[in-house]
Amino acid sequence: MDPELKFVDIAAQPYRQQQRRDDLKSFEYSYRAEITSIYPLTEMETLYRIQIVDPEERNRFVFTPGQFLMLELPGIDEAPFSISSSASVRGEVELCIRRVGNLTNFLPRVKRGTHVGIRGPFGTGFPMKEMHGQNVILVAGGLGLVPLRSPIAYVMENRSHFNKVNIVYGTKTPSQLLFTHQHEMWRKDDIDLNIIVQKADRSWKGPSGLITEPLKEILTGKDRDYYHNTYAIVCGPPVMFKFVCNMLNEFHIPMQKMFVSLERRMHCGMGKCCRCNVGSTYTCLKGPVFDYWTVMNLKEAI
Amino acid sequence: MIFRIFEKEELKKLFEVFVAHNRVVGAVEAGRDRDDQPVYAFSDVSDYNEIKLDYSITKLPAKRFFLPFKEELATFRIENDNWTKDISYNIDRPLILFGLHPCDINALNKLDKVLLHSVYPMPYYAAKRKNMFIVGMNCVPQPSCFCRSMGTDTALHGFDMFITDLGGRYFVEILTNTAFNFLRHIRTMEPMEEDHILYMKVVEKRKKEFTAQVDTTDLTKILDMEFQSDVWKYWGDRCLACGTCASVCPTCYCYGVEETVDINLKGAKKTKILHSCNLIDFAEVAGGHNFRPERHSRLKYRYYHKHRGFVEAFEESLCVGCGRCGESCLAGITVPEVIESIRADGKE
Amino acid sequence: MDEREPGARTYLGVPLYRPKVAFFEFTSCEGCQLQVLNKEDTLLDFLSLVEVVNFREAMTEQSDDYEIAFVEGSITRDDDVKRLKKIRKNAKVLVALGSCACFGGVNQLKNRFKDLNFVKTEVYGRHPIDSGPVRTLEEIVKVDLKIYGCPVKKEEVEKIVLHIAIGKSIVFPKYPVCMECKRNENICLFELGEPCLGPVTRAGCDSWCPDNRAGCWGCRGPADDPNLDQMKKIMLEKGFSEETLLDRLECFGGFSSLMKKGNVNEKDL
Amino acid sequence: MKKTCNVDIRRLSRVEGHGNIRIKIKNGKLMEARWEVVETPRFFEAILKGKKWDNAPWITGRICGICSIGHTLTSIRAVENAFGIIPDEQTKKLRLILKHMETLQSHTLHLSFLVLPDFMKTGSVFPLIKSHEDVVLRAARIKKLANDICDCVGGRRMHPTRTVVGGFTMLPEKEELRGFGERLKKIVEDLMLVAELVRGFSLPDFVRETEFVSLKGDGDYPFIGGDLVSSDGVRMREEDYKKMTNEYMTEQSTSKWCRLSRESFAVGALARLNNNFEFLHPAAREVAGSFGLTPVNHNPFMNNIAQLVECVHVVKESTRLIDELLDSELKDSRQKVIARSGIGVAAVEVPIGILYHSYEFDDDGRIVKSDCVIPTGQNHANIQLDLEGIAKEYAARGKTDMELELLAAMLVRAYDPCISCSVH
Ligand SMILES: Cc1cc2nc3c(=O)[nH]c(=O)nc-3n(C[C@H](O)[C@H](O)[C@H](O)COP(=O)(O)OP(=O)(O)OC[C@H]3O[C@@H](n4cnc5c(N)ncnc54)[C@H](O)[C@@H]3O)c2cc1C
Ligand code: SF4
Ligand code: SF4
Ligand code: SF4
Repeated sequence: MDPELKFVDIAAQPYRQQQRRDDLKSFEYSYRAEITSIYPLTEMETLYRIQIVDPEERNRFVFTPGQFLMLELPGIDEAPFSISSSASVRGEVELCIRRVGNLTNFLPRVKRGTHVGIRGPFGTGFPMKEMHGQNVILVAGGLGLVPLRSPIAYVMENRSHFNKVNIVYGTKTPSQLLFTHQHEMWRKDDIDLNIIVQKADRSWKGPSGLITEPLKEILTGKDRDYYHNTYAIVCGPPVMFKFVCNMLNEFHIPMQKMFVSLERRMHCGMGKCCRCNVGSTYTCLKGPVFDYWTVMNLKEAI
Repeated sequence: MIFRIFEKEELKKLFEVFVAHNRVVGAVEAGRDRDDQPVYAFSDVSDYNEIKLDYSITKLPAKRFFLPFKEELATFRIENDNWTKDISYNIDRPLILFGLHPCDINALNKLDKVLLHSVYPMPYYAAKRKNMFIVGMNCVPQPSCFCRSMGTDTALHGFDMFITDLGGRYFVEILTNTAFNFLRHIRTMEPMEEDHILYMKVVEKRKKEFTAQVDTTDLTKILDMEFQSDVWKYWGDRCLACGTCASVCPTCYCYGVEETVDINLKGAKKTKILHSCNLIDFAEVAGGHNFRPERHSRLKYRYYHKHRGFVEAFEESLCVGCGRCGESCLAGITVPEVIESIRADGKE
Repeated sequence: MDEREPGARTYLGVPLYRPKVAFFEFTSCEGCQLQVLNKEDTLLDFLSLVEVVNFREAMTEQSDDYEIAFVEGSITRDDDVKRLKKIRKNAKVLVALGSCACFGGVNQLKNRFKDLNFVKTEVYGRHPIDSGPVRTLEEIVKVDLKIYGCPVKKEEVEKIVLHIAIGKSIVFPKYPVCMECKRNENICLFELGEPCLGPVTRAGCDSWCPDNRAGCWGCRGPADDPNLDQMKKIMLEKGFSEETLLDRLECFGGFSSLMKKGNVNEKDL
Repeated sequence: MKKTCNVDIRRLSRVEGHGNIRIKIKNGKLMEARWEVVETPRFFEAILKGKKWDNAPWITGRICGICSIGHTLTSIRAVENAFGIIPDEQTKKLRLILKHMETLQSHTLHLSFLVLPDFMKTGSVFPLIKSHEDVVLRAARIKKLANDICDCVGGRRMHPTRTVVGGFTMLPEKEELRGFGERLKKIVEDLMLVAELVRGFSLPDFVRETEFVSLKGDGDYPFIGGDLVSSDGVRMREEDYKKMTNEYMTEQSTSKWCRLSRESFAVGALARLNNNFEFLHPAAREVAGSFGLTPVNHNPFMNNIAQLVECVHVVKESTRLIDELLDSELKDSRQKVIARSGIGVAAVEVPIGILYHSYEFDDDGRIVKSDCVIPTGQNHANIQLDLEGIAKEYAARGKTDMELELLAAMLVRAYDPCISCSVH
């Protein structure tokens, strides 16, 4: 009969580390992580290697290719970035970040050893296991190669589980090409790598044109069996993946086997801030990886 | 469910029990408008006379007590180029919401679905929600209320006790043990048969007082079919893109996050600020690309989220029909009119 | 911006930029400069972020060696033009401080007269006086950054200076004042029977005037994509005249690019 | 002994607005002493033409950033006088508190941030932050209190928002007032410490007889409205301000000049004090006494001391006003405004001196004619004559350029001129 209500103190409840999703406190919980290496790739993009500081937490941090995390520099900003490294390495991720705004312009100025906060991983990933025994075509336009690097790593690590693997990669100019130091390595793993630029310069020896051109070459003349047993992962600007997916569709690759990654504004990564909604679907929860059939059914997706 | 009856003057006593030991929030008069009509707002109260039991509707919902317009998600201490993060859920004592109308209770129930019961619960909301004792109270329908169409004119759960004015005495539904214990501090009676009859009469009478309506039949599909409709442009031309509708809505929860550094460089803050999907930069991303640059596309999105997307996810709409948005909108854009126009356009 | 003085203050390991700043004023009430000194709580912290080398209103020393010039006021005379161009040459970053500098402020109200000689004789009779039409800084030199408001809000000035020091980008709200007004839980002025430009004016003042139950006069200029047609309809609907709307829209000059200039003949008055 | 001097100050610093000082002394003979105002005019009187009455306080407040509260209140009073609106006691008290706090804010800014460096031998207050932190922090504390009260009562410390024709849009909470009352009581101690510091400075002992113009108190030290007086015995009603100011143009200034019984007169703290000494709060009078300041004092540098005395006065008075308000019930008493044709004049003592606004309205409440006479405008002629006087005196004594330059600058600064205001 005490007329004073009891205060329920959520903050005082223990943090149940195993089940992040059931734990109220995981919402704003960030792993303290250290930037262990900063590697400039191009004028605009830098590769950061980031390692979770606490060994136990490092062990616990797992993700699937295609997922993203929220990176925070206190007082500066927090923003979503795709994880661009192999999912088999625990507690350490690589992010390839383009300088476009507040946080992304500040990051290149910090020193190795700086601590950042990371929350995640969030969102859906590419269903790599489902692709076992199948052919895979990975199509990347521009910065789209960044989220593709994780499935590429998976394919390489599990090369025997896949049949034919193609990467088609295009940028505007040769100077924008990312991860050039790794291209040879991919090829050595029996991955067919096609690179094309829109505008060649004098140093450029490869082909130039639209990304759909090499893609068409790859797809043309294959048998029905190939088309039915091929998965495609497509990342890049919306116009590009629209053309690419249309072409894949023409060759009767099932829409449910094509995957794209959408990009929207995000502030939480947890389906709360609503900023990433496409139509009324949360990109951060149902995406960023969607199969193309779902995208076709989303209003205002492309 | 347990029911009780008590005499009018007991309510004051109950209030005094509440207030003597707890923080109480209720509807008060915040000012008078140009026609000398009272303007109501939820506010901390300590004096029973301040509370307006017969308030029509508050301009703003009790939002700031569960979804503050601005809230610190975290503070950082910055020292020697390193940082430590402190998190507080910004509440330190329970709160009694006294006299919440059914629409506002239902609004909380809807918010619970996203903010409490979805994959990632939001602790800032949960902390407040778990420390909230709700005394519901029946309302007099206003001309702008269309809650009946949204099925939110009565509250079935989401409160601790719910009081209905039967004229001379109060009829109370008791949902929680805490509420039951509180009621022990005043004199209550078991309701008699005639009390139940009277209660039914009051309910029946109130039901007839609702005037505004929205036809929600097949609304999700109609919205999909009319996605390209020019009617949206008509409303978009009127919209001021000022965000008022979302600010006054008891169920709108979108937000943005801002990080700031203290001027002495010794600390930093991460602040959550409620946003509105009608604002121009809602879907703008770095580099300047805007996924919804036109006013009408944003206005449309608001209706999509509330009346289609939410239905898809939770089988109910994210609108309780309180009519606040329409009342506060300077351009006079109201939910019933918008939905009616979309529906009419489909029929053409 | 370059970084200097190794061993200077840092934020998360990134060296702070401590710019040499100068304050200048042209035709204005000098209120915006005063605002800079006006927030006593944080004044010392604020001053530690910059090196003030020129501030006539507060100091005697002067120097042409500055990187950021905060310029208050509008331009009305030829020698103003010369002085402003010199400031532009010296400064790496030129900041227009306040509505006079950004839009002409209340001063530009005289531009609404078709005949500016009338304006002169009205005040000075036949005594000769050197003064031309009121111009904004931007009409004469390149402006890198604008701080809106009459007066400017010190919090905003502080934030901007802090961002320059740290190297964070500077962004202003794009939406209108109503949003902040609702956040501050005000009763809408239209409800109280007063006119307000909040629905079309750029936020960032934290609804300074409506918080005090005074309608907005649009001192910060238009929000992105303001719906002026609807604003006009609302004003008329709520019983205010077009004149009331015009008074407010033209008061600080922020909306002048959306309206036609020189609309008044003195004979009509 | 140096007999030839050349002072040429362009855009005098640590004053509001733009003014130049030029002094030429050749072989001990004064050739030229000039106080020039080069401020660009803004034509407020023309701007107001054709505007509805409600624009006037909002626009004219922008004449000056330092005394925007003074301008706003003067403008409001002029409109109210024209429309026959008489504010009630509560409104009057609140306006007076606002007025007092502007005085405290402005005087403190002037004394501690603009004048102090002259006596501390620095170019600005900035180096003092390090060397005399306590002095700067104390001044900041006083200024902050004054500003906080203005924020609360007027809505904003600069270009106030709550002050409107007919009353206030919003009233302070009693809780807030109570807090300010406490802080005001405590701040007296700080003021006394400022006084102690100032007592250590030696003010230049320059005396030139002149006429002092101010409002005349009716039992109290006057700030808003009332009769106009001069120390030469002129007394006039508010409406007849033009006969008190007699504005005229001169070629050395974009501001108009004024005169009354003599070639020039002075307004401001010293003028108010000279004309109303008996109405000062006893505590303020005591401070005046400790500086040997009694009426009629003719040393322009004493204006700085008069400001200090007024600071004590307004703090004491505001404390009393707040107590009175706390004892009454605060109620919304904003009056409806019904415009009508007519002329309204208002005289208000702003920190720098007496300020006049006058408007003539047509039937719809549109401004047909307006006139603002600014205190600094009234002081210009007096500044010029003082400058001549001081130059002559010091020419004879053979000062160096530097010394004379500093002295001349200090003289002008002592008037706390609001130059852009005077060229509104
Ligand atoms: C799922 C996902 C994965 C991404 N992966 C990468 C990546 O691997 N590499 C990369 O360089 N960029 C990536 N981006 C884009 C990246 O998030 C933006 O470039 C970044 O937010 C810009 O932040 P800023 O502070 O520099 O820019 P500002 O414009 O200053 O941004 C301010 C705030 O707006 C929001 N915001 C702005 N633009 C975006 C955007 N495009 N997406 C989401 N939020 C935004 C953020 O919350 C940010 O904190 C990804 C975006 C998403 C949604
Ligand atoms: S959308 Fe409008 S009617 Fe529906 S809950 Fe929100 S404010 Fe009320
Ligand atoms: S008072 Fe003004 S700013 Fe506030 S909601 Fe109303 S119109 Fe918008
Ligand atoms: S409310 Fe309007 S007039 Fe007032 S400060 Fe803000 S933008 Fe300026």
